[in-house]
Amino acid sequence: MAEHRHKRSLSEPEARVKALEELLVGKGLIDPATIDAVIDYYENKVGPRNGASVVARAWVDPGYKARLMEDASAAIAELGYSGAEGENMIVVENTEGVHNMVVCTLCSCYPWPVLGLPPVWYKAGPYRSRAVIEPRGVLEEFGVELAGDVEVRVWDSSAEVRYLVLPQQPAESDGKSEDELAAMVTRDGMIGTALV
Amino acid sequence: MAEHRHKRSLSEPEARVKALEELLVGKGLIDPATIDAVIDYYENKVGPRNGASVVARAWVDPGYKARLMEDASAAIAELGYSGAEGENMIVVENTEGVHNMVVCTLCSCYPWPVLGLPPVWYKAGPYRSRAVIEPRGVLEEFGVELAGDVEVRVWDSSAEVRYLVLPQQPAESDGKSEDELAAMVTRDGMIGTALV
Amino acid sequence: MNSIHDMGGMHNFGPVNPELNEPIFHAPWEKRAFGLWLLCYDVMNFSEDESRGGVEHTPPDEYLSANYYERVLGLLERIGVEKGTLTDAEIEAVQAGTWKAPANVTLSNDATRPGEVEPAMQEGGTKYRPDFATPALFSVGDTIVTKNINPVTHTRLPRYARAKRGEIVMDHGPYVFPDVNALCQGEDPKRLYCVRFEAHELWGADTPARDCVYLDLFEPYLERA
Amino acid sequence: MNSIHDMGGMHNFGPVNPELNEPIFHAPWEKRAFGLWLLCYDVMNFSEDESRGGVEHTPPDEYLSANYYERVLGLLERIGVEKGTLTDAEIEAVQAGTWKAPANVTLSNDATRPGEVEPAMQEGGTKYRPDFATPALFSVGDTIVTKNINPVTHTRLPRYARAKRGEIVMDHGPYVFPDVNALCQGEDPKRLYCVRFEAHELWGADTPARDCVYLDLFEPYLERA
Repeated sequence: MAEHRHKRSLSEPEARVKALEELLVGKGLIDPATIDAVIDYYENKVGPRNGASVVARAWVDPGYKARLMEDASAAIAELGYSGAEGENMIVVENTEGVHNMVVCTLCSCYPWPVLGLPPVWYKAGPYRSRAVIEPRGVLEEFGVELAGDVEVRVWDSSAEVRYLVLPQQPAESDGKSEDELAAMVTRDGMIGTALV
Repeated sequence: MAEHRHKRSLSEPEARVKALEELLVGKGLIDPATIDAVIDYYENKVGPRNGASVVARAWVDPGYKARLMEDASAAIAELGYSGAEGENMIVVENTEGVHNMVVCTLCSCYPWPVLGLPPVWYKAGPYRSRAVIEPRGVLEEFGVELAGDVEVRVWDSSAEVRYLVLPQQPAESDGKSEDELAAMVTRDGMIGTALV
Repeated sequence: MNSIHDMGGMHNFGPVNPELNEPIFHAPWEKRAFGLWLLCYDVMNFSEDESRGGVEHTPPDEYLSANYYERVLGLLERIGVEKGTLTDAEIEAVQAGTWKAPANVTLSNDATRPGEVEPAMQEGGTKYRPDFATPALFSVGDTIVTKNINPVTHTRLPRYARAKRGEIVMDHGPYVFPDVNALCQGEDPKRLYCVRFEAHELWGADTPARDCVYLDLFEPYLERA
Repeated sequence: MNSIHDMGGMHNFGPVNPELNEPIFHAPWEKRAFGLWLLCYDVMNFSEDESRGGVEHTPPDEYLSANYYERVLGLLERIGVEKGTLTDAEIEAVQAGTWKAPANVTLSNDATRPGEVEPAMQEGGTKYRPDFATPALFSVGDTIVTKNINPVTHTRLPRYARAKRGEIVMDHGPYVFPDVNALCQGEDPKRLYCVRFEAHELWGADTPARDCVYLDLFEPYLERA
């Protein structure tokens, strides 16, 4: 667009973020060590392993699964996961006849306490634009081919309630331990762009 | 978007256009003097003065105006204007109660034989996005304030039929010659973003 | 195709900012791109509908960051390769300065000569096809509803006017149908109507009651209300 | 706001291209931007709804050319000035290397300490407001039609789901209403429903009959069908 709107000339993001931090620290508003702590929390303490342990527990413990489907936030908190960007959770279960898939078309809402921060593709145009209008095409790109009689449910996630997909337990996993099951569960399986 | 799609690395447009011309001329497909002739035609032989003479004629000659409203393409051809991107014309008339304004939201269709090539703003996002949803806001930016009881008709122009606005003749122009009237008519008046 | 070219009704693009005393072209390369474009319709053998469909394929980020003539350049590079007039290798070679024009080439007999430009432009090429007149499904005054279609290919039914009620105000007769012609599947002429939509139908109850939008829409886009 | 952030149903963005072994952050500056963002909610005193509304104001060309954390940076620069935490002059000065921090500044007592991060993140901040329960206008199983609204301000009713019929499948109870809260006009809690839309209602008859989209929508977006 040949627009001539007044806007701040954008220097490189490195310089801009450094400038912002220098200002806010220099004014005594932010402790840089607290920035480190935020980064550490989301790099090292939350991530899809949290969600995987929820899924594995649901697979091995029918009582837990019932509580998870009834009140996901409380059942997830039982395992110690809770908080920002996942205060109000709902779990949707894949079955023989139903495949669930989560997107946020308007921004990139995602259940941080159980999945950590979303991958770049979840936040980018291709996935956000296409998941609601051609979910099967997107799933094919992820290697997921569903029979025509499977109902695809796309959850265009809002900010208020966050969705986690409970994948179907693979038949060949019978008899594995909860830890072994958790290791089989992928992040994409809990977004709904993989089967497990 | 952090996309990693394969696409041609875009050198500067000057280099790209030079490369394209070199290839097509080198293959004997295009005569560079013909490119000059195309540019000359649209820089010097068509433009809003054509449309202005149509408007002025309609103001002074009721018979011409009647033909223009009935079959604009034929009436415009009477004055010698015709051809590419204006083969099928319709003229819409502003009145006390109706203001017309032309846009092409999908690309930038425009009546070349009577107005020449469109200005950058006609082809750019702000006008194309806003003209249909907030025409009065756009008109205000052009300095046109309409009474609330005036009906604003926005013509989202297709490729097939091109629209020209016939502005109301200003009251103070009575008695002027056809040439003087034509000199009063602006390009924006014939797009509908000015009153005359 | 629901790409970024379908801008009607979007917000946040900022003010229109018309340029005072705007030149027809803003750089010499824009002139060359424009001239090449008009001549390439014949040289590369594509239609205006293919041209529009091709520009719509510009990736959205590039569409917004490029100016009009940059989008045209991208179109000519893509369509030139698709049509076999050029190859990617040739484009890369000439941009790298290593392309050698074939020896002893003379100007093709088919190439437009300078003196042919003005008559050709004044002649134009209407897309009106009166011989294909079929009985009109709709009449002036009819209320119609536009279909909710979302083709991945070229269409002239913008998103904001889908599944909306309007009134037929003109019957333009049969025209080349861009949705099919852009795919090189023939002209397939269809009747074109001018349809009036009230602003409150398009944008909701908050919009001025007296405002409206007119759109020329092809018969296959429409259903009886 | 109908800006480019409202991407649902657009074409032409290309393949999803997931990255193998994707790192959580792709550059050190992304980490700093992320950490600053979370802390600035308190420091600059804005809500998540304001944050989302603010990112939506990114000009469309910039929205598409920037990555996620660049958009966050743009938000913090704009909202920091709007809220009075920073000035444009300060940002320019510090970027030019000419800004001098005020002497004798010590860390504010209000500033979050490193040890407070983990408890705060685990606590979070729900937008559920059970005390604001009003009688529900709709019940599970009801058919509704979404309104055709086109506000220039923040809304969570995407364009593709306007003026469409759906079925209420869950009643989540009252939540902070983003359309009002993003404007700093209070929380104004409204009942939030999960609505199921059949794909053929959203995209037309050509789409697979068994597919559907679920959206959480606030009561003011809905009307009885």
